[in-house]
Amino acid sequence: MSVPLSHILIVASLMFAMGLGCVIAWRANVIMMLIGIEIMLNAVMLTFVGGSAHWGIADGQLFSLMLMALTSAEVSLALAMVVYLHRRKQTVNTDRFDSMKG
Amino acid sequence: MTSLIPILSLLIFLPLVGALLVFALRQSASAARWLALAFGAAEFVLACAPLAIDRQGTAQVGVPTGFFLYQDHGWIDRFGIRFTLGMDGISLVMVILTAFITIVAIIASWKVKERQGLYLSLLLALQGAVQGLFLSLDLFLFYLFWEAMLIPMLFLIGVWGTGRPVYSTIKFFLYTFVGSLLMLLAIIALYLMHGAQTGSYTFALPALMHTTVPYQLGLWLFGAFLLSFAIKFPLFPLHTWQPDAYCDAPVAGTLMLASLLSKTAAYGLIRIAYPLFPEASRALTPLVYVVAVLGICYFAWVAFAQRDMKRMLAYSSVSHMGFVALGIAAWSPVAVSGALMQMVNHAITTGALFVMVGMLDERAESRDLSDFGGVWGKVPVLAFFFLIFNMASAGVPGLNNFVSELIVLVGVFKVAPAAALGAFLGSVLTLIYTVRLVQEVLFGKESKPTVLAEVSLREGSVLVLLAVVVVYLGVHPGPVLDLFKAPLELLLNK
Amino acid sequence: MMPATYLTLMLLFPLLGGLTCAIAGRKLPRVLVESLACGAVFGSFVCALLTALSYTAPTVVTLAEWFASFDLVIPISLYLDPLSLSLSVMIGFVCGLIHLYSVFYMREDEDYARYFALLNIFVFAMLTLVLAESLPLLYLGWEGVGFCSYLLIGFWYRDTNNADAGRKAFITTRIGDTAFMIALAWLFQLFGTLSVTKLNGMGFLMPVSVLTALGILFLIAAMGKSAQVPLMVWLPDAMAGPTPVSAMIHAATMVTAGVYLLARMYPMISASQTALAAIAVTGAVTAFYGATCALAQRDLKRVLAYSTISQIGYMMLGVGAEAVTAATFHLLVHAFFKALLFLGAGCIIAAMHHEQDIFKMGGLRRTLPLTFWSFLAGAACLAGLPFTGGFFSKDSILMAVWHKGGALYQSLYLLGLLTALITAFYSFRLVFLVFGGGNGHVHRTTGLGVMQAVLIPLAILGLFGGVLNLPGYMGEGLLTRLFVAIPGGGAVEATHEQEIVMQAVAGALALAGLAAAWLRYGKGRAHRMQEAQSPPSPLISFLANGWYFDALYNVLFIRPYRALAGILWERMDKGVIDDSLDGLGKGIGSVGQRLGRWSTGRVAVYLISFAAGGALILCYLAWLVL
Amino acid sequence: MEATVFYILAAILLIGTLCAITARQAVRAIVYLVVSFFALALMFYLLGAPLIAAFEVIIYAGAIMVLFLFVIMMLELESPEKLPKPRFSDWWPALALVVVVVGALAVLLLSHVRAVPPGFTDIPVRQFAYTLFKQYGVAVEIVSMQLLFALVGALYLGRRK
Repeated sequence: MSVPLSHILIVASLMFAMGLGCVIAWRANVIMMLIGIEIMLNAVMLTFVGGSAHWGIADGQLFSLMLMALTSAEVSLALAMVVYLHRRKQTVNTDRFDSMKG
Repeated sequence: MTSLIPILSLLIFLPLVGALLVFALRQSASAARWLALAFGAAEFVLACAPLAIDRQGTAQVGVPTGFFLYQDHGWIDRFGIRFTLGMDGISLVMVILTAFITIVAIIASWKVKERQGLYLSLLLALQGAVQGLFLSLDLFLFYLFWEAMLIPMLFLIGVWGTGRPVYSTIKFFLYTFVGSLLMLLAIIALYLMHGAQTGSYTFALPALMHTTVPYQLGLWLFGAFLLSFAIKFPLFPLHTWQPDAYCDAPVAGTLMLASLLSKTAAYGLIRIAYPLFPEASRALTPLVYVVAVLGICYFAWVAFAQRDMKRMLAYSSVSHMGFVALGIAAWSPVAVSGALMQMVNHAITTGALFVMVGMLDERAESRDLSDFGGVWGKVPVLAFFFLIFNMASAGVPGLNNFVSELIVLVGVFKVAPAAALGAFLGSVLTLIYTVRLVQEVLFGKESKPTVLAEVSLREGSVLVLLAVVVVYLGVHPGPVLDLFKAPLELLLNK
Repeated sequence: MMPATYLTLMLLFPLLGGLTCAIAGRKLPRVLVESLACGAVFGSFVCALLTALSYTAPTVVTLAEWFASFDLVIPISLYLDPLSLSLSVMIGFVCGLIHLYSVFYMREDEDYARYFALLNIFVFAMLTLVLAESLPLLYLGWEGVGFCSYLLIGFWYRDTNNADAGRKAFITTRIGDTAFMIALAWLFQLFGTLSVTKLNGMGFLMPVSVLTALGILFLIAAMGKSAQVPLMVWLPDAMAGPTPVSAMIHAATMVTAGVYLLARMYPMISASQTALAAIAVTGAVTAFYGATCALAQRDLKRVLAYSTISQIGYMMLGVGAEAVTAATFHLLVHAFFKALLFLGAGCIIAAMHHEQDIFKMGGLRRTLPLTFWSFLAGAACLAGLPFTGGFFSKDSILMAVWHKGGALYQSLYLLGLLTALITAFYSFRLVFLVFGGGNGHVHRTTGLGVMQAVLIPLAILGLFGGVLNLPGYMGEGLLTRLFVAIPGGGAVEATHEQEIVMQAVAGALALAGLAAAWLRYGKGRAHRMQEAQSPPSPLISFLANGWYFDALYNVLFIRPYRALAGILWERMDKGVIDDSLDGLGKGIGSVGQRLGRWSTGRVAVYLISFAAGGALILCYLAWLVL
Repeated sequence: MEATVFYILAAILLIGTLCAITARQAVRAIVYLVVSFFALALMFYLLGAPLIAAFEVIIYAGAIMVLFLFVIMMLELESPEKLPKPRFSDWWPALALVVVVVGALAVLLLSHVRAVPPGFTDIPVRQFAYTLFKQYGVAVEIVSMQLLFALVGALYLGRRK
C-alpha cells in the first residue's frame, strides 16, 4: 500500500481532535464524555498501528491490543460509576458532582 | 591550635543544655532564673577563655590560617556537610559579646510573669544558635544556625509580645524567611559549582572561596546573600518588619534582636558574602553605599517623628547599623575594623537603651513620650544612666560609639568621600532626635504625678555593667581593635 | 618629665573632681563637694602656673594611645606652646574664680552636685581642647564642652524654655562640629596623620584650593562653637543657664574655642588667602551684627551675650588678618572683662530678685558700689576707652586689619571702627540704665560680699590687661615676644606714628560713643524710661530679635524638618514601603483565592484546563520546531 | 487501489466521528461511532494488522459500544431531556482548543515525517504473537490483573445495598 505515514497521522490527529472537542463540548453529559475518550483512544490506536506497519515492528500493534484491554477495563469501571452516581443523585450531569470544590 | 577541651562545641551546646535544664525546672520560677543566670555566666567565662590562650600559634595542617581554635567532624558525609567550627579574632569578639548580652537579657527578664522558665529557656536556646552562627565555618551549618535563630525569636515575640505580636511575628518571619531561602539557593548553587569544578562536593567555607564564579552569576549569587543579610540588618527599604518586631517584642527579645541578630547579618557579610564574591561585591558596592547612607539619614529623620520611645529607638538602631554597612561597603582594613567595632558598640549602647526603656515602661506603664517629663527630678540615678547611653548613641567622644563611627568615617572617606559626607549629615540628625528623647523624658515639667521607683540593685548592676563597658570602649578600645587586626589582614588580602 | 606630670595633673584634677561629684556627689556633704570642685580647678590652675614657670620650648607630650586601627593611630598627646599655655593659665584662673563665685551664687540650689560635676568636667574638657595635640582628642574636648554647655544651659530643666535653649545650642554647634569631623577625615586621607604639629608642618604640600576648602571647614566649625554668623542664634538663648555658667562657658572660655581652633590650625590655613578672607569677613560681619543687636536688648544678660558674639567677631577678624597674637591678646583680655561683666550682672540679678530687664533697674550705683565700680571697669574695657586692656587688644586687631591693606580689608577696617563706636554706645547705655538714676532698692543675699570680691581681681586684670602686649611705642609686648616663634605670631610692622594715630582714632570713637550714651541715657534717662513702656519701633524690634534670624531659621529649617519627619514616617515608611508590602501580601492572598475559585469541583472545568495545558505543551513543541 | 480504499475509509471514519460527536442523542452517537469503528477496523486490516482489526470489531464495536447502549437503556437516558446537551457557547472553547491542537500537530507532522518514504510492511501474526508473549509477557500478566481489578471494581460499584 502506498499511503504515506503522514496521512495516517493526519487522520489520527483529526480524529483525536474530534474526540477532544467532544469531551470538552459535552461538558455536562458523562456518557458523551466517555464516548469522546473512546474516540481519542482509537485515534491513538490508529497511530500505533500505522507506525507499526511503517517500521515493520509488531510493538505498535501490541500496544493497540493493550490499549483495548485497558479501554475495556476503563469503560467497565466508568460505566459502573455512572450507574452508581445515577443511583445516588438521579442524574448523570457532571456539573452536579462538585463536592471537590476548593 | 586545637585544645584538649572542645571549647567551640561547648560554647554552642552549653546554652542548649542549659535551655533544656531550665525548661525542665520551669515549675519553679526562681530556680529557673538562677539556673539560667548560672548558665549565662558559665558561658561568659567559657567565651572569655580563648583570651588566655596563645593566639599566634603556628598554622597547622588542615586548619585554615588565622583560626586559633578549630574543630572539624564529619556529619553528613554523603553531601559533604561537616561540623566545622573555627574561631579567629572576629568570632572571638562576637562570641564574648553574645555571652555578655545574654547575661544582660537574663537579668533584664527577671520579672517576667508568665511562663518564665520557658522564656529563659528560649533565650538560652537563642544564644546557642547565635554562638553557633558566629563559629561555623561550614556554609550548611551556618545556614542551619541562621534558621535556628528564628525559632526561639518567633516564640519570644509571639507569646510574650505586646501590641500586635502575631502581626509582627508573621511579618518578621516572612521577611527573614524569604531572604534566607534565597541565601540557601545561592549556597547550593555555589556548592554545585565548586563540586563540578573540583570534583569534591563540600560546604566548607575556606574551600568554596577558591571557586571561580562567572561574573554574571556571581552578581546573582552575591545579590541573594546581600538581600538575605540586608533584611536581617536591616538596610533601607527592607526594614519595615523591624520597628514592629522591636516594638512588640518583650524587653529581652528586643535586646537580642537589636544587639545580636542584626550583628549576625553584618558578620555574614564580612565572613561570607564579601570574601566569596570579591568582584560581584565590588560591582554592587555603590548600591550598598547608597542604601547605607540613605538609611543613616532617613531613619534618623523618621526617628524624630516617633512618639513611642521603643519605636524611636528601633529607628535609631537601624540608623546606627547604617554605619556598619558603610564600613563593610568600603572594604578597607580601617573601615571594616570600624564596622566591627561599631557592631560591638551598637550592641551595647542600643541594648542598654532598650533595657532602660523597658525599665521606664515597667514603672510608668507607658512608652509614650508625652507621658514622661521631669524624670531627672524623680529618679536621678536612672536619668543619669539614660543620659549616658543616649550621649553614647549620639556619638559624644569619650563614649564608645564615637570611636567606631570615627574609624568608619575616616576609613570610608578615604575610599568614597561622598558617602562619608552623607553619613556626617546623618550624625547631625542623630543628635536631633537623641536630644529630643532626652529632653522629653528627663527634662521639662513632670507631666504625670506618678511616683517612679529608683533603680533597684538588680537593675543597677546591669546598668553599671553596661555603663562601664560603654566608657571603657570609649576610652580604651585598643584590646578589641587589636583582636580584629590579624583576621582582617587575612580577609582583605584575598 | 616635668611638663608631662604637670599637664597630666592639670587634666586629672578637674576630671576626677567632676567624676567624684557626679557619682558620689549626692551622698557627700555640700561643703565637701564645693571645696572639692573649687580645689580641683585651683589645683589645675597651680599646675598651669608651674608649667608656665618651667616652660622653655614647645613640646609634644604623648601620654598614652587612645585607639589604633591599622594606619589610623590616635594617641592621647598634648602640645604645649605659648598659645595653649597662655590659654590654659587663663582658663585655670577664670574658671577657678567662677567656681568660687558659684559656691555663693548657687547657695539656694539643691542640685549642687550635678552643677559642680558638670562645671568640673567642663574645665577638664576645655583644657583638653586647648592642650590637645591630636585632632580627635581636640574634638573630644570640643564635644565635651558642648555637652557640658548643653546640660548647664538647661540646668533648671523643669522650665521647658531652658531645656529648649540647651537643645538649640547643642544642635547648632553640632552642625559646626560635623564640619570639623569632615575636615578631620579629609586631613587623614590627605596626610595620613591627625597630629596638629605634623599637619601644620605638612600643610604646604597641598594645593591651595584644598587648603581653602579645609580652612572653610574649620571656619564652619568655629562658626558653630564661637557663635559666628550664620550659626550665632544659639548664644543669646544660652543665657537661660545660671549666670556663672554664662560667664564661664558662654563668655570666657568655650565660645572662644573656635578662635583657638583657627589659631591652632593657622599655619596650615594661612597658605590660602581666600580662607583667611572668609574668616575675616565672617568675623567683621559678626562683630557688626552682634553690636547692633546689643543696642536694642532689654535683658541684661542678652546684651552681654550679643556683645560676646560681637567681640568674638573681632577675634576672628584678627585671625583673618594674619594677627594671631592680636586675636589671642583680645581673647585673653576679653575673657577677663567679659567674665567680670557677667559676674557683675550675676550680682545685680541676685540683688534684684532675678530681675533681668535693664529698664526696671536703676540707681544701683549707691547701693552696690563695689559692683558698680567693677562693672564700670568692665564696660570701659568693652567700650575700648583709652588705656584699658580692651583698648589695646582691640586696637591691635584693627591695626593688623588696616595694615593688611587691600580694598576688602580696608572696608573691614571701617566696619570694625563703626562697630567700635556702637560698642562704646551700648556698653554705657547699660551702665547708665542699670546704675544711673534714682535710688534703687536691692535685696541683700548672703554671700553677695564674696561674690563682689571676686570681681576685683578680674577688674584689675581687665583694666591693666594691656600690659600683656603693649604697643611698640610703649615697649615690646609680652605676648608678641612669646608668640614670635609661632607662625602668624610676629608683630605687625608699623611705625610708631601710625600706631599712635590709629589708637587716637579708636580712642576718640570710644569717647564719642560714651558721650552719645550719656546724652541719650544719662541726661535723657527719664525720657527713655517712658519710651520703654510703649511698643518698640520696627527697627528696634528688628534689632532686638537678632535681625529675625530665629524666625527665618524656623521657617527655613526647623518647621520643614519637623513636618517632613512626620511625612516621611506616615507617608513613606508606613505608606509607601509598608503598605506596598502589605499590599503585595494581600495581592498574593487574593490571587490565591481567585486561583482557588478555579477548582470548582466541576469535571468540565478540570478537563478543559487539562486540555488547555496539553495544547500549550503542544504549541511549545511546535514553536520549538518552527 | 488500496490507497483509494484507504482514503474512502478515512473519509467514512472522519464523517462518522463528526456525526457521532454532534449527534443529538447518545444512542445515535453510538450508532455513528460503530460505523466509524468498522471503517477503522478495515483500515487496520489494510495496514497489515488483521488481528487488531478483528479485535476492534469484536471488542470495540461489539462489546464496549453495546455496554454503552446497555447502560443508557438501563438508566433510561434515551430521552434528550435527561442528558444535557452542549449549549452553543460550549462549542467555542472546544473548537478553539481543537484548532490549536490540530495546528500544532500539523506543524509537528510536517516538519518530522516529510523525509520518511511511504511504504508498509506486513507483520505476520506469528511475529505478533512471538513479541507479545516473549517480550511483553509481564505486560500481558499486568493487563490481565488490571482487567481482574476492573471486574472487582465494577462489581463493587454496581452492587445493591
